[in-house]
Amino acid sequence: MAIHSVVCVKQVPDTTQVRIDPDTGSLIRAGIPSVINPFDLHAVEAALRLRDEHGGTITALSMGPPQAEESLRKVLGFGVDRAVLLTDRAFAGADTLATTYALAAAIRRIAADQPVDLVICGKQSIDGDTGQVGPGLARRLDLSQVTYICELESLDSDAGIIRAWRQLENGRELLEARLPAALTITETCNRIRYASLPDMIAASDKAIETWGMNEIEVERDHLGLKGSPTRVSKIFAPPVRQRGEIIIAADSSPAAAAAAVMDRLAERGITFDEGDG
Amino acid sequence: MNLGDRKPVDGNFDAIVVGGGPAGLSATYTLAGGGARVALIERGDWPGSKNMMGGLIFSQPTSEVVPGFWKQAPLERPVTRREMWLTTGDSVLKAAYESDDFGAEPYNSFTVFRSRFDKWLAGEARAKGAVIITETLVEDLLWENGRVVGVRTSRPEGDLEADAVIIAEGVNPFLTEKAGLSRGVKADSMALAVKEVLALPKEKIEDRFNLNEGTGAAYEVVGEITGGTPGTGFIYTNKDTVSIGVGIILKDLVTRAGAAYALLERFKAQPQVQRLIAGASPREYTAHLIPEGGYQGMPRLYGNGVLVAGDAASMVNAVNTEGANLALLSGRMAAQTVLRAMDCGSFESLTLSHYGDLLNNSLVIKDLKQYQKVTPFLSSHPHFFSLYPELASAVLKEFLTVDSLSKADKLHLITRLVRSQQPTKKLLKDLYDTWKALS
Amino acid sequence: MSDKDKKNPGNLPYDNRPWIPPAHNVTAQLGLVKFTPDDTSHLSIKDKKVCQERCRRKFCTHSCPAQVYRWEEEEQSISIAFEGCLECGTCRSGGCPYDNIEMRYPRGGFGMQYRYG
Amino acid sequence: MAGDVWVVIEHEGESAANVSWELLGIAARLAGDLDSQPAAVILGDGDNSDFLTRHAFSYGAATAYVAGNKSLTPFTAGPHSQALAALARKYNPEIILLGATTRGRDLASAVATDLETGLTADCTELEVDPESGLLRQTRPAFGGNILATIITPGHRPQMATVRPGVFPLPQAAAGATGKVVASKPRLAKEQRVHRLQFLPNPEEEVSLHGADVIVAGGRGMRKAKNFIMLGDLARELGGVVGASRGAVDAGWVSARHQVGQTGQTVRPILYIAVGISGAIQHVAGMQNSDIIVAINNDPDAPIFDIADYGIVGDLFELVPAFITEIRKRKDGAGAREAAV
Repeated sequence: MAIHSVVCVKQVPDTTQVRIDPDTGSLIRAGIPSVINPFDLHAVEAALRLRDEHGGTITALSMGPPQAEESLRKVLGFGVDRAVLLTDRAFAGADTLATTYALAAAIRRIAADQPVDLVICGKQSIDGDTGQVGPGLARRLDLSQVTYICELESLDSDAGIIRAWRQLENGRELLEARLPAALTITETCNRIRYASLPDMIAASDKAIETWGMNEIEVERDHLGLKGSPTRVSKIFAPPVRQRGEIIIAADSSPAAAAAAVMDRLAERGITFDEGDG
Repeated sequence: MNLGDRKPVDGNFDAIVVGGGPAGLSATYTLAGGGARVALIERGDWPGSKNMMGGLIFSQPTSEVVPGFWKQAPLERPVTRREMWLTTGDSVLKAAYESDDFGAEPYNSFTVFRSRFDKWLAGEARAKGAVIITETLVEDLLWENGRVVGVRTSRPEGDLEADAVIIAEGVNPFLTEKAGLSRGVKADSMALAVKEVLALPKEKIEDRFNLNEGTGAAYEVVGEITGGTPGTGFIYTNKDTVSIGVGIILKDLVTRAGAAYALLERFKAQPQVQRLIAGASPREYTAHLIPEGGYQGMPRLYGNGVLVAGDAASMVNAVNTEGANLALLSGRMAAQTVLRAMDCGSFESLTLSHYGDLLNNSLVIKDLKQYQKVTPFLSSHPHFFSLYPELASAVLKEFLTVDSLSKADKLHLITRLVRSQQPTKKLLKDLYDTWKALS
Repeated sequence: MSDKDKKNPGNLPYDNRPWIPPAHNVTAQLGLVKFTPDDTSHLSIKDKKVCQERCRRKFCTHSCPAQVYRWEEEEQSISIAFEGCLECGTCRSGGCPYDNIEMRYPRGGFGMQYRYG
Repeated sequence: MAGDVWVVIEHEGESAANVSWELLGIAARLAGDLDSQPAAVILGDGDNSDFLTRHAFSYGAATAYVAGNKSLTPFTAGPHSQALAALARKYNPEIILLGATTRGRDLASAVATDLETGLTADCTELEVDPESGLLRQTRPAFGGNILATIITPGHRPQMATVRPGVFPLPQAAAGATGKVVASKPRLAKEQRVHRLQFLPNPEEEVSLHGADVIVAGGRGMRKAKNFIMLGDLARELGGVVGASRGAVDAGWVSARHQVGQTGQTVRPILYIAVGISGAIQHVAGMQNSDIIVAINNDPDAPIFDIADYGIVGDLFELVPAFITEIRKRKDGAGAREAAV
């Protein structure tokens, strides 16, 4: 049985490049490039591997401003079959609850064309860092929920069963889930492939479907900021620790510098002279 | 060449352009605009992400490629004042040319960030129908019967064929060498430029550089930019950042076992400079080579099925910071040549020699030929600008105004200008020497 | 370019005093650039012996604007921190006067990324 | 009186995650401000809840909601979210807190969706706004570059997850008791997700979380081999080796060692940052350490801005110097003991 996967991808500011203005303490957003959320690329890869093995199709779905088309085009370059961009001013300001509301409606429409077996997301986005969209979609669409997958063990497409390992703090567990399922994928789950040139060329001509709120079945009140229970009440720079004592090793010697620091630690009650402690 | 098991992708491309810098993008835009099916292959995440320049683009050549570009392109500031600082030892001689005309259409020049400008230009090329392939390194050329027929990339199934390949790979001419066109790279013809982008509030920039709101300044510093070391420095104003950098001939750098960033630190610490950038916080550090071999350093510019444009073709006017201009224009001419070749149905060297004709008749080559005679800097004439300020202004205006006149034509113009003011013999000599050095 | 020229581009009068480490370092500056390093290095030393026996000054440790190269006294070799390479090409264009550094570009999509440029 | 402040106790049999007890401490504070009660929620098969209930009371819970059903063991998100949502609908808590662990985040997201309420992940600070009575939930955003305070004005419960190690473990009061509210939720017999196997982490795994001393290396280490000397130093100090994202990305150490926004948040007594420039992503994960020592050859490295003691110098000289110095001190102490 061929598998139809919907992969959710988000275009995010590259937070590794975000800087704080030391004078104003504000976020420097200017010039921060937008990238595909890196975890979502692992989700795409997971879908591609399942398709390699079992056949089927992959639909990429994103919600964001029109520029998010860039990310979808990159995903198409990996050989994804179809791409849908949810874009509408009504979606703006959505928290994760309002986001999953709109995404779920879009997935229902995609499923109307072709039944969906898997909804695959990255474990979290690097800008929001919440990890709430995958589980949220599982609940809204009544899918089996398997999150933080570190290894996809097997898929029995005929029986409609998927097995996956997920990483916990104290170990890892193997879960078995009935399809349709919602999966979230961690970076250790796979290595992202190097897309082939023909796929990349083909992607540049492929159409990206753009849906607004009128293209999906939604109520205006549940969308965007209006449909979001949370509000950001304040944004501020993290408090900074005070700069301490700086020792220039070249002024004395490495040994003297090390001894000086060990003395300071001893003054604060931290010693390591109790044998092999 | 035996392609082995790798079956080249037949994307039915008329042309492949290697490299998403000013030369490659100008070529791609022109080809797509001319109805060719063209693929641009760029190794960075987006065209521009690997690119670096001081930060000045000129209106005239850019609008030859994209008319009225200033209406949409991501620009920093239109430059209304250019200053030239001549430094010898502790002293600095400054000459400024300021024009409000430069702040209005069609403008003279803008400060830009390559990473953003090139991304925009790639978008324009895509809108014209070009295929833009990023994150893909071209490793080699494909040959058939002594003719370039495509490129080999590092991607799976990564061979791609086309009738013509325009190499716009930038200053490190890997492919140009593989095409057998390069004459090799010499340390005395390469300059290393390092630059920092420093954040400074708009108002501070306008105040310190004495600018009207929204307009910009470009300072070129030549001579001994730091104690005893020859090099060039530059300071450009952007919207809310200042670009500051130094360039030094690699040979000089290596001979002295020096470090370019150390030079930049010393340049920044000079009181004249420090005043401008005090309190600014760093945003980016970049390094790039500039091919300063000029006309002498140019490779063969075309072969069977292949053309070379921009930095890869050593098309840089070292003194006047005009690499991007020449890149844009040469890329455009390479594209025009390919469009013509498409009409003829032949992509042999003979047909592509049209590229050479276009270049030779343009200011690109005229200027580069002029620069063959460049002598080391005009430190022997430090009095020039101070003695003849009015003339200096006129000279600077002509020198700094980039238009379709080649530098040789301008020399005539300036000579007439100077004569009309009944100069002394000495002045003429000074002027002439200065021109030899500056142009 | 003849073989002789290649080994000694520009016929430099070398400063061949013993190596001293660079006085400045560019760690903070490099922190402003985004790097996506590939698994393998795109830079390599062609012949270790040249670094050990011919190049006293260790020119690359000074000429490289990203301080990719560092002389490891203990191992008597140049170590290459290719992850922080700015891909300028200095090392292949005379930055190593012995032309002893092999430089390629990293695979597409890897290496440095400028957001201003 | 406002509804209770709930903490969902994450457990595997009788063994609970420390973060759950950490949260009871903060729940008690919030409940105090709201004039309500802290409560523990224990979802399981109902067999071994006594032990957990006792612990919950000792860490400050006034009430323990114990829901027992075979489908709740082992943990899977589906039945747990159904059971928790049902309890919340019935008892209307003001706030529900969970650990920001794999399971905690998994469960919280599902329940918040079911209850159509707001959820704030990975909070580092929680407080009650004295005027509105709203829970002010502060969390890092944009890769730790900024902190955002989130509120949930019109929906209840207000839900948050909190990273382990952010709040201290409260003092346990042995013998404390409270009210037990037991229930047997009705859940579908056929569950769609089953756990087939659990493999605990190997014993020798590095455990950054809970380590008293962490010696962490960054890009300045230059190569994998050089992490050996960090291991030596860590051993001398009775600590473990950590790493910045740069060192992990370069492949010098495994991701398990990674400290920072995308790695682990740690709060050791002593954190030694070696060759780490101090990018915000890293700092976000270690700034709560008691004492930070930084070794870097760049005097302008941002790590020095947060270090209690910074040494500007060559780490390849300084790390061996530290090892020598510590050994010398141990020998000195050993000699003194021998003399006594």
